[in-house]
Amino acid sequence: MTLDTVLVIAAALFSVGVYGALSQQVVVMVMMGLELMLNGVILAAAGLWWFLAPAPDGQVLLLVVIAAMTVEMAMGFAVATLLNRSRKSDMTDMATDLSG
Amino acid sequence: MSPVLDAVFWVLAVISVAAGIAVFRVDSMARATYALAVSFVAVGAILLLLNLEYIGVITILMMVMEMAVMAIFMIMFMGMNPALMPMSMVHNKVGSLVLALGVFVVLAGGALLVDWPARRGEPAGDLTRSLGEAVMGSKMLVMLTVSPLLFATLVAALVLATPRGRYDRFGDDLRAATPRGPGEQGDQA
Amino acid sequence: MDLTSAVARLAARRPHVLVVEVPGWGPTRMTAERELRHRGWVQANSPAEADIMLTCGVAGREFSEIVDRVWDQLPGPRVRIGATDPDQVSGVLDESRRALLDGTVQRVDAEARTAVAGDVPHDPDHGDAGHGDMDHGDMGHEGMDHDGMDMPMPGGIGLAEGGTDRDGLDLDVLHVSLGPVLPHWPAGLVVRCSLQGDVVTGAAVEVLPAAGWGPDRARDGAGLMRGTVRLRSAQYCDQVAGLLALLDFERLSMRAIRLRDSVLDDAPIETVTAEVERLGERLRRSRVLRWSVQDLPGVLEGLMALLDGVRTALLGEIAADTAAPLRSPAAEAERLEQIPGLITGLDVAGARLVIASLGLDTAVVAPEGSDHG
Amino acid sequence: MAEGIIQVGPLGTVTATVLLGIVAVLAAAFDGAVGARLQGRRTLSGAAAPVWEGARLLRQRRRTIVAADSLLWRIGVVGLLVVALLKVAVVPLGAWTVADLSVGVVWFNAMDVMVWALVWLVGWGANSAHALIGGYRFLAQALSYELPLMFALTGPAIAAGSLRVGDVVAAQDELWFVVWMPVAFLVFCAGVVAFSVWGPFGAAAGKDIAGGVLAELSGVDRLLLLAGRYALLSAGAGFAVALFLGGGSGPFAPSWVWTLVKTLAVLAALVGVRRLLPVVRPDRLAEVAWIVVLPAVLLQLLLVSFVVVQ
Repeated sequence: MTLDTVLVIAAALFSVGVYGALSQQVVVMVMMGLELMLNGVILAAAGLWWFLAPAPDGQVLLLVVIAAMTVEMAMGFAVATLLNRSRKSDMTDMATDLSG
Repeated sequence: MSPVLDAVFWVLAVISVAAGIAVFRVDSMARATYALAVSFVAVGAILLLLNLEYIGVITILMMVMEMAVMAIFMIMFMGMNPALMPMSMVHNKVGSLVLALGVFVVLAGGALLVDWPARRGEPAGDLTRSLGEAVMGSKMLVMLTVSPLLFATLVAALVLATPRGRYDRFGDDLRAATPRGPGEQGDQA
Repeated sequence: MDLTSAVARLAARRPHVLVVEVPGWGPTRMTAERELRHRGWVQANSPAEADIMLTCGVAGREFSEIVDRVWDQLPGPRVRIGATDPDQVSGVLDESRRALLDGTVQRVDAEARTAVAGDVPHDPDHGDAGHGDMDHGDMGHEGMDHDGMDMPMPGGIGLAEGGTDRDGLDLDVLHVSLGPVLPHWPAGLVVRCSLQGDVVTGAAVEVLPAAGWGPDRARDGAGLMRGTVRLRSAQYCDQVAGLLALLDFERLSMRAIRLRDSVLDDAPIETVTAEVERLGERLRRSRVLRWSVQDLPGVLEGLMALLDGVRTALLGEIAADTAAPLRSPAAEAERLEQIPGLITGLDVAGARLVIASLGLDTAVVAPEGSDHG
Repeated sequence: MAEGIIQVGPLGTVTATVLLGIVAVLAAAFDGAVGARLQGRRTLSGAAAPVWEGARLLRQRRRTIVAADSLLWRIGVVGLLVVALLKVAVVPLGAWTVADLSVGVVWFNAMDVMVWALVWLVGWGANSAHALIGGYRFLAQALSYELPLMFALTGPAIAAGSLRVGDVVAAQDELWFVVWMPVAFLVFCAGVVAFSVWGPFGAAAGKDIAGGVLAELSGVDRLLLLAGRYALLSAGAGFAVALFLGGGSGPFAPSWVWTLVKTLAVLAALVGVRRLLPVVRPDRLAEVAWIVVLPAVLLQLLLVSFVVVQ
């Protein structure tokens, strides 16, 4: 386990997430893609922190990423619910216009 | 790093990536969601290897909880049978794949090619305590920003997702003894 | 081989029995329950849990088919027995235990099942009516055929369809039958529910008839019970116990069950009424009980009315009125018709409590092929 | 590493597993005995129930169900036992512990969140409406109990100034935390009962839905799930002893004896509560949990923080 390997794994997770976020049609699946990207970010941040500068403050960044994930999920669920209620649809393709 | 821990790391790394890929490959929404949960648990375990005990355990805790709830949303909102049904709900598959591969090449190439500097500083003896001190000390402003943000998210999400306010449930003067359920008589008034 | 038989002997010490009651055979079922309790055997909640299936009474055609399907869901080793009279119960239970231990019988049964399973690839209707597995019968899923996708259906199961729901979320509708084989459930009752999540959005009610009048009906069919009013009283008591058991309030439900058994055992009326009094006081005082059914109108009142029925019926005995009238079939049919209106909008837990608090008597429903409406 | 805490090696892990098994069987025997008394049978015949039930389920066949998601189903079934074991790993027995994690309290919490996923998977995998309703019920219940439980765990951690279970035990040398954190203790115990799908919080396995998540389980699968429930109760009782009841402290006997005695006492209370109280429907629970219990625990935390700062 070196910094390089950790970062490569993180890059792989991030890329899988990119694929999911771009290719999926369903809102919740897109959210799963975003989650996976953030998963990669967490791993990369942790690797960089441990192998480069293990100062106490660095961990705060990870907490912030986790908090960001929570916010993303909560809003994602809310938007998915709203979309479902108003459009009877959970597809991103059908929610491209701005009309209610 | 001992060879045992190294092996553990590789196993976890493979699990996390494989589970991540499985998310978009399996046919069942329940399986997709829990594959993502497995990916998170594996990354959480890698964090434990990196001595980030608190963050690692918190990641596992939060993500399993989140995926348990997410599974419900998946089943509620996906316009498909949640059973083991072959499903293909993608658009622009090839483009996404190319782009994702490109991202991987750039990031992984960068990670391997960049000449990373030597390690500066030593980790504190008790990382969890040092994290707590950072949060409550020098980095307090960060947390002060994050907490109202989380609160605002809660409120905003509720406003977005709930079609009815408490006046709908408890009557005009909030006097009703028991809240009216959604869709019950008088709900639309 | 010795180990196997040793395990089998231990296993047969405490078999789980799935008791199926046919409308009209309440006394047989109550006797069976008491017998199980004395033996320390366990009453199963679902066919998957059971080793023995005991059918009390003679089921009509449709009911029999369902019972057959439930029988298929017993994992085995398994034994199927029936009793049509309270006196038979003890005997058939002894017999069932012997059959459960009989290696040859069980082997033959297991082999027969494998053979059948090999012939019929899949039974898509897999036990749906029995104890309410998902009814995937709705094959009309035009809405899903977009993009020319022709999706294979795993196990031949169709897709659930969406439908308007109370939260406006267009959730999938599941069609689930509650009953007729369900613990603490009126005999033969089937409530076909449309569920979204676990909220009942629609229901249709039916009682699956027996193949003939039960032994506790007068042979003239005039709506009179055979024997004493004790059975009537015990039945009320049984319904009190059932409602408490649904709440999993075991300390009190067990008291009601013991009371029921003492009624059946011809305990002196004073003893019984005193215990009814005490139990009623206990129930009235229980704040946790009141709180837990607070949001379900009529449940607590129904429970108290049922408890009152225990005493009222017994007072009839004092008046030497040995043939207590049953409820009229018409009145019972009316109560059945109310059920959909009462349970729509409740979740399954609430619906079960409401139905239990009605104290239905399905025994008055005419059996198959009889002229009495 | 906390003072006086000895981490034991692989052999200790085996011992912990065996011990958890014994305690769980005792819990099942106690439950059977109470049930037998209530039914008016001999207590001893009830106490033997786990043996007979175990033999019965070992003999019974497993079921295969059309279109069941067997993989997820089996993960859920086996998972509860595994999670209970992982919980016990941070519970000290006297001076010994399998893993003296610096974040032991959070670890326990993370493991009980795992139960969310596992119970739902058991309900989901069976492809049966009753089981699925059971799974949904559990998640609805989890949303009510988890937050109070988390805050109840926070109390002892604040008082001890550490998330290490060994430190929490050591901090109770003079006064057990249960004395000045009664609310947190009670809420924690309720949380244990809730994540074990037990008694008043057993709606997910309720009689009204033919056993709910248990409805379709037979044979070894059922045995594992039932054992998992008792193991979760046992692990929770053990953790309550470490967090609130001073761990192994006590006169005359060695500390491991005291840990066991206290654990069994708490466990008996948790098991017994099943017969005393009716089941709480999750929608009824939500109101109480968020409006009454959560503020009560927060007040308790405020009190604890005051005392610690003083």
